[in-house]
Order: sequence, then C-alpha cells, then structure tokens
Amino acid sequence: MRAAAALLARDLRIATRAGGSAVLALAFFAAVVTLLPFGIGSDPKLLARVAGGVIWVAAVLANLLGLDRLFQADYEDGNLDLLALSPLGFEGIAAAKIVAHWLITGLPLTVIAPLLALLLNLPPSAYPALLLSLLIGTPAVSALGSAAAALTLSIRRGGLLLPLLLLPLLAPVVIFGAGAVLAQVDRVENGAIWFLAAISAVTILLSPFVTAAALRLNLSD
Amino acid sequence: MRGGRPVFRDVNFRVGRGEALVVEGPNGSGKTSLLRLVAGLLAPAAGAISFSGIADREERGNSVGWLGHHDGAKPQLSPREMLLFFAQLCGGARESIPSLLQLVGLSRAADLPCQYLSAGQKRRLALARLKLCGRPLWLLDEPLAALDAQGKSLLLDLLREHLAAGSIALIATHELLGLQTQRLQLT
Amino acid sequence: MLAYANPQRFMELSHRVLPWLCGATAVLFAVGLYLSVTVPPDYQQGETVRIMFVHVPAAWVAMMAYGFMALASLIGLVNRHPLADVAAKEAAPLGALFTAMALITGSLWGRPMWGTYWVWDGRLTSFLLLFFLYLGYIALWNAIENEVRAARAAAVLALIGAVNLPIIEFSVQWWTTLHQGESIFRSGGPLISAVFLWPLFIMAVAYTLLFFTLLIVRIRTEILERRTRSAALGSSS
Amino acid sequence: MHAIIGIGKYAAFIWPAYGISAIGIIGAVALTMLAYYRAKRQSPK
Repeated sequence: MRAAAALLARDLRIATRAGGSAVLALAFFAAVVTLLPFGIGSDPKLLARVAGGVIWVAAVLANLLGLDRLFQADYEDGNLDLLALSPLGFEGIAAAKIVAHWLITGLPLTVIAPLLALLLNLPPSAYPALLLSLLIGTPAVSALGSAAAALTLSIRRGGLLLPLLLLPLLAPVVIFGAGAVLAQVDRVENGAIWFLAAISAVTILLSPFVTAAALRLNLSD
Repeated sequence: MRGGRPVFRDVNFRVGRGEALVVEGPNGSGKTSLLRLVAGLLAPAAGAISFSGIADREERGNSVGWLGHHDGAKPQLSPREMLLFFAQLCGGARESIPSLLQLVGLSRAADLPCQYLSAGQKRRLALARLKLCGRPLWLLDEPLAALDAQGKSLLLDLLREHLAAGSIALIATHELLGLQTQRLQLT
Repeated sequence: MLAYANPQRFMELSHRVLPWLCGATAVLFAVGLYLSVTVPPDYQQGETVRIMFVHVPAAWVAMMAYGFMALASLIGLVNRHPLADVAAKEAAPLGALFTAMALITGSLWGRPMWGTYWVWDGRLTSFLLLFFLYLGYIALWNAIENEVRAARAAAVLALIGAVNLPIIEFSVQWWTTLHQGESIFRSGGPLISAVFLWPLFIMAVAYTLLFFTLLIVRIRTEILERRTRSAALGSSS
Repeated sequence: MHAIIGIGKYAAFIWPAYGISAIGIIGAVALTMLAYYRAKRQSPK
C-alpha cells in the first residue's frame, strides 16, 4: 500500500508543478461552459434547461485532456518498467493512477462546477444534485478513461483516439449525470442518481483490473 | 518473438552468486529483449527463466534492479524527490539518500528539477536509484552510454561492490568493462 | 508452429464450405427479396413496412456481429488463438457496415411517420453508439503497429464494450422514456402479423449467411496476406 | 405483381432503403472479393 501512496503522491506533485495538467483541465472546462451561451443565446430559461447537460459534457471532455499522458509519460521515460518491477504490481499502478487522475482532474472540476452553473442560470434547487452527480460520476470517468489510456499507451498520438473509444462507454454516465441534475430542475424524482451510483460502483471496481490487463499487454510484447 | 519471428532461439546460461554476464551482439540481436525477459517484463515464447527458484514472471520482478535506455528522471521533480519516491516505492533506506547524492556527485544539484540536469547527471541519478533499492539481480542495458570517464569508474565501483556482496549482474554492452565476467554472444 | 498449423486446416475447411455458403446466401436473398416485395401492404403502416425487411435483418446482424467479435476476442485473449484474433478483426468492418445500414434504413422507415430523418429514439440511438463502438475498435486496430499487441488491445476494448452494451442499452431506453414517452417505433414487436414473419425470417437468415460468407472470405484474405508478408520478411532477412 | 406497382406514395422511402441496402451489400461483396483475389495472386504458392 505504501508504494501506491508513493506513486499517488508523486503524480500529485508532478501535476501541481508548473506544466502539470491540473490547471489545464480546469481552464478548458471553464472555457467550454463560457463559450456555450455565445452559441445558443443567453435566454435564461433555455440556459437553465441545458445547464446540467452542458456542465456534464464539458466535465467529461475536460477529464479526457489529462488522460493520454496518464500512462504514456511513464511509458516513454522508462518509469513504467520500474513501476512494473516494484512491489506495486499492475493493479496497484492502475488503482493509484485512477485515484491520482480523479484528484488532479475530477475533483477540482466538481468543486468549480457550481461557479460555472451560475453563468448558466442553473436554478438553486439543482445545485446539490449537480455536486452530488459530479462527485459520484467523475470517478467513473477517470476509471473508464484510465482503462482506455492504458489501451492506447503504445500509440504515439493515442490521445486523439481516446474520445472516440470513450464516447459510447461514457454515454450512460452523462445520461444519468445530467438526468440527475434535470430531475431537480424540474423537481421530479427519476432515480437517475441511483443508476449513476450503480454504474460508478461497477466501473470503479472493475477498471483497475481491466487497466492492469491493458498495461500488461502493452508492456510485454 | 518480434513481429511473429523469433529474435533468438536456444540461448542457455547459468550465472552463480557474485558473477556477472556480459551480453554482446549486433544491434537488433535481442540484447534488450533478453534483459527484459530475465526481468520478467517480457514473456518468453518458449523456454523458462528462474532466479533463485522464483519462476513466476511478475514475482521475479521484485528482485530486479533495472537500468534501461531511459533513466526515468521526471523533469518536474528534483533528484532528492526522485530518490525519496524510489525509497518509498521499493523500500530503500531513506537516510542513505544524502550520502548517495554525494556519491554520484549530485549533492549540489539535489534540489534542482531534473529538466535542468545533463544526460550524464540523469544517468548517475539512475545509478543512485539502482544502489538505493539494493536489488539482488541487476540488469543493465548499455549502462556506459552518456557516462563520462568519472561516471564509468563510478559504475564499475558500484558493480564490483554489488558482485562482492554475492549479487548477480547481467550487462548488455559493447564496451570493455575490465571485469572478469562470463560472456554470451547473441548472433 | 501453432500460428501456421491451424490456419492451414481453416483454409482447407473453408474452401469446401464456401461454395455451399454462397449458394445458400444467394438463394435466400432471391426468395427473401421476392417475398418482401410481393407481400400485401400492412393495414397499419401501409407500404413502409417493406423497409422493415431490410432494416431488422441488418440490425440483427449488427448486434450478432458484435457478439461474435467479443466472443472471438475472448478466445483470442484467453488461449492466444491467432485465428480468433483474425476473425474478430475481420468481423468489425462488416459489423460496422450492417450497423450503418440499420441506421440508414431505420431513419428512412421512421421518416414517413415522424416527418424527420433522425429521431432520438431508443433503438436508433443504441445503434448509433454501437456504430461508434465499431469505429473505436477498428481505429484501435489500425493505430497499433505491432500486430500481436493490436490484437490484444482491440480484444480488451471489445470485451469492455460487450460488458457495457447492456448498460448503454438500458441508459438509452431510460433516457428516451424520459424525453418522449414510450417509443412508437416498435419494430419486430407483436405488431407483426404472421404474413410478414416469413419474408422477415428469410431475409434475416440471408443477411446472417452473408455476414459469415464475407467473414470467411476476409479471414482467408488476411491469412494469405500474412503468408505473403512473412515470406517476404523471411527471404529478405 | 400489383404490389410493386401499387407501392404508391411511400415509394420515395422504400426504394432508397432497398437501394442503400443493395449498395451496402454489393459494395461489401465486391470489395471483399477484390481483396481476396489480389491476396491470392500475391501469395506464394
């Protein structure tokens, strides 16, 4: 466990240093949300309807930014070999990387989402749902994303492939995430938050093993 | 196997305690692949490899000190932070870090982010990491690359000390090491 | 070497099977097409029901192809079966083609009823996502140079996709009922009276046989190409 | 054969649907055969 904590701490330190991807994802998230009213107009009622969905889609896209370097950086500079030879094991590497990616990208997005929701005139009743759905949903995005990142490890421009691979897999998370927010905008109970929680739980539990399998196949040939 | 064709076949060797084996051969003859096989990073198409009785590939990795072409220095982190990380990762002795940095001549640049270090300095940092983790089986892939004369002698001292302690080393290199070692020629 | 032994057996086996398969596919297509054009129009949907005879079979093969791909990927991954990897690789473009045809014929079928070419209906949306799953799989195959690694990476992706398909299907159904009430586009449901079942069934079998015929030919092509490549590699090194 | 003539006003959707299916299937068959014979020609005997 100590080795996993070491890897996590190292990744957090790298990400927060200059050139880390932490700030980059936040800036992209804010940019997409701010850009939207220019596209669909500033009518408050319309914005209120789409706010949850826009924030969720922007959050997912922002998450993808930091993903392609998640493993590739260590793969290219020889660290992945060293990690593979450490007592950590591939499952441990995968788990540490998923948590690191969530702490670097997923959590900050969740924290600043309410601020951006103000821009989109999200009704006050929906803020708790927005925070809760992002809090539950972003780990699943990090988990699925890290599996895809491990798969595209040995591809030079693998990052371009990630959105395509992840689109169908992330659809349920976005559907239930945005659905949960919309439920509170309309003050109706549609159970979206529970489905989101179920999907997140399954995804988070399975993805370290899938990611480890992907790392193994990319390293051992 | 690479691209469906065997890189080398029927290669057998046995290395005892305190011995070193130099792997020679033209580029592409599979020197790196052999080292990765022994380290357990690669799965052999046929044949078996065991180190002091451990046959399982990933378990064997825990006793391997690896020095590959890349020396794994993170640009944003300083040498001290790198060594701290590796100490935590493979259970090395933290308190020995200052003396290690001194040994490899990085004490002045200890807190400088690695992006400012020269290739030789990064290589010596990797040597410090190798000694820090103290693994019994060293696998060195072209270790003398990017090392100046002083760096070479440092490597040889570490190697002699490592072998004297009864550990084993496999070295893929073209240059003469000045050590009496077994030789394995890959065609 | 395993890699070459059993593809040889496959080549001989498929050589004998192919003529029969092609014959059966052609006959079934002829019968199916004739029936689907001459069957009296449906009292409810009028003539548009005929599109069903090309939409439902394409949709069925699109899903079946992904199942086949996931199964072949599993076999390829678990016991390193090179032929299974090739089968999965060659199934993907066919699956994508049938999914695209299902999408296009589906929207054409919906057009008279809804007045627009695309409706975010549960079934069509699932097929759109399935189409992206195929594209992702094919893109991953082509992006990795090392053949063995590409096969394994794509196999893992196919299995991730297969595990996620029910979740995607459920979430899309939930999502459409949220927005638009029960979807009226109940193709292949109890509405179908018996007289339509025959052409539909024959066309479905014809499409399935076509898929496997094309698949076998494409596998043979891949095996021949690999032989040419390794012969060229062998002679030059 | 009155059915074919009597397709009537929906013809604008039925024929394109059949047309696209035909293009898809014939196209796939053609491409597959083409690649097969090219591979057969090049492969060593």
